[in-house]
Amino acid sequence: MAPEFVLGLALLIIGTVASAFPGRRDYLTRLIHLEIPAWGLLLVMLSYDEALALFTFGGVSALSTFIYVRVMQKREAA
Amino acid sequence: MIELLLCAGIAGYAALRVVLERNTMRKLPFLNVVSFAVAGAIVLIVPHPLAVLAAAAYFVGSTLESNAIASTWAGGGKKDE
Amino acid sequence: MPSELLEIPLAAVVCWVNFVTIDLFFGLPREGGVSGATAIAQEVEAGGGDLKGGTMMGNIVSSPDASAGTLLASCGVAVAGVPGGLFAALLVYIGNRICYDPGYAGTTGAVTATFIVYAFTLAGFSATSFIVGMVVAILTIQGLSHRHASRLLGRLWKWRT
Amino acid sequence: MNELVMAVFGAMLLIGAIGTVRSHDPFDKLISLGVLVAGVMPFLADRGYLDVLAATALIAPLSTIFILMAMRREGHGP
Repeated sequence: MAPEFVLGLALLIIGTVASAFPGRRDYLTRLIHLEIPAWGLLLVMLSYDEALALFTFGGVSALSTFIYVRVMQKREAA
Repeated sequence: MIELLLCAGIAGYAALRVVLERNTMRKLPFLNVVSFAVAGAIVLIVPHPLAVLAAAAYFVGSTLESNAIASTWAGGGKKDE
Repeated sequence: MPSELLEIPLAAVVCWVNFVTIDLFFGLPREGGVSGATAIAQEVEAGGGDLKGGTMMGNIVSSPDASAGTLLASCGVAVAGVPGGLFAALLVYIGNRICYDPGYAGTTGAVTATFIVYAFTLAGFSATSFIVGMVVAILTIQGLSHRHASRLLGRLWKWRT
Repeated sequence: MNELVMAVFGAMLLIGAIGTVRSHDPFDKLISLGVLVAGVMPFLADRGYLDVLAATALIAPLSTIFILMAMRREGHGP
């Protein structure tokens, strides 16, 4: 088994548990913890050699962070 | 081979220092050491002209990230006082 | 193997002298370029260091200066000779512009490092040992002890003015 | 890439992930996330995806800056 695959799965599990049960129940903490499984998924995709998937995922993960931040600011203001 | 091993060792040492340091702003120089070591390791792993571009992109991105973190920390501190 | 073990410390010393000289020449310890560099300097001073040396460390952190130029230029020389080094200098200039910096120190450091590393490769050194040498050099400044490194840089700055 | 070198970078990745989960201050979390990103990069270079590496390395600070925008809005001090 490729080391990228094992490390990616480890990151996915750590990040998912951390963003489901954060220390401070705060949307900012959850948002930062959500970055960890994103990188884990990138490593898992890397172990399957999918270049187009890597590109798309890199773009979408930054875009989704931006959308989450905007949505939460709107909800805080309302 | 010894060059790559030395780069990786320095990166691992600096990563440990980043996590163990208590003060937020004094973590950033260690993060800078990490990005130097990783940018060197990228070129040592793949000796290809595109690797220089990739290492420069990684280095500039990491520097921009530390710059943004430090500036926001300084601005946020002033706003609180 | 013994030649490599001798090459890397020598390359580290050459890189250290190159980037510290150029950073001091362009006056990086004088003031923080951005507010983040000033914040790092104040925290280093609070930890028992020197304010001027801390300012230089903060400037190294928050924009690519001569140390980044030396690293990327030696990478370029290792991969593609002198044109690679000059290409790396262009990349450092672009990176400096992204980080709101005039970019004189980084570009000058990259250009001088290109020719220094090229001269050493003519003398039989391998350019990859300069990459590791620069990593070791930045480790001595930023990575071992902030207190002692900032005091050393502050003493060098006082000696220069 | 050598197995020993790969083990060091894998350990660095896990150090970054655990440091992100364990630290309390949001700024400390973002700095540890930088260590995690640094640990991912050599694996991308090892597989030869230099274009993906350059794109990812420029996108990663963007998502950090988006999170910092939310933090500035909330007024998280030191």
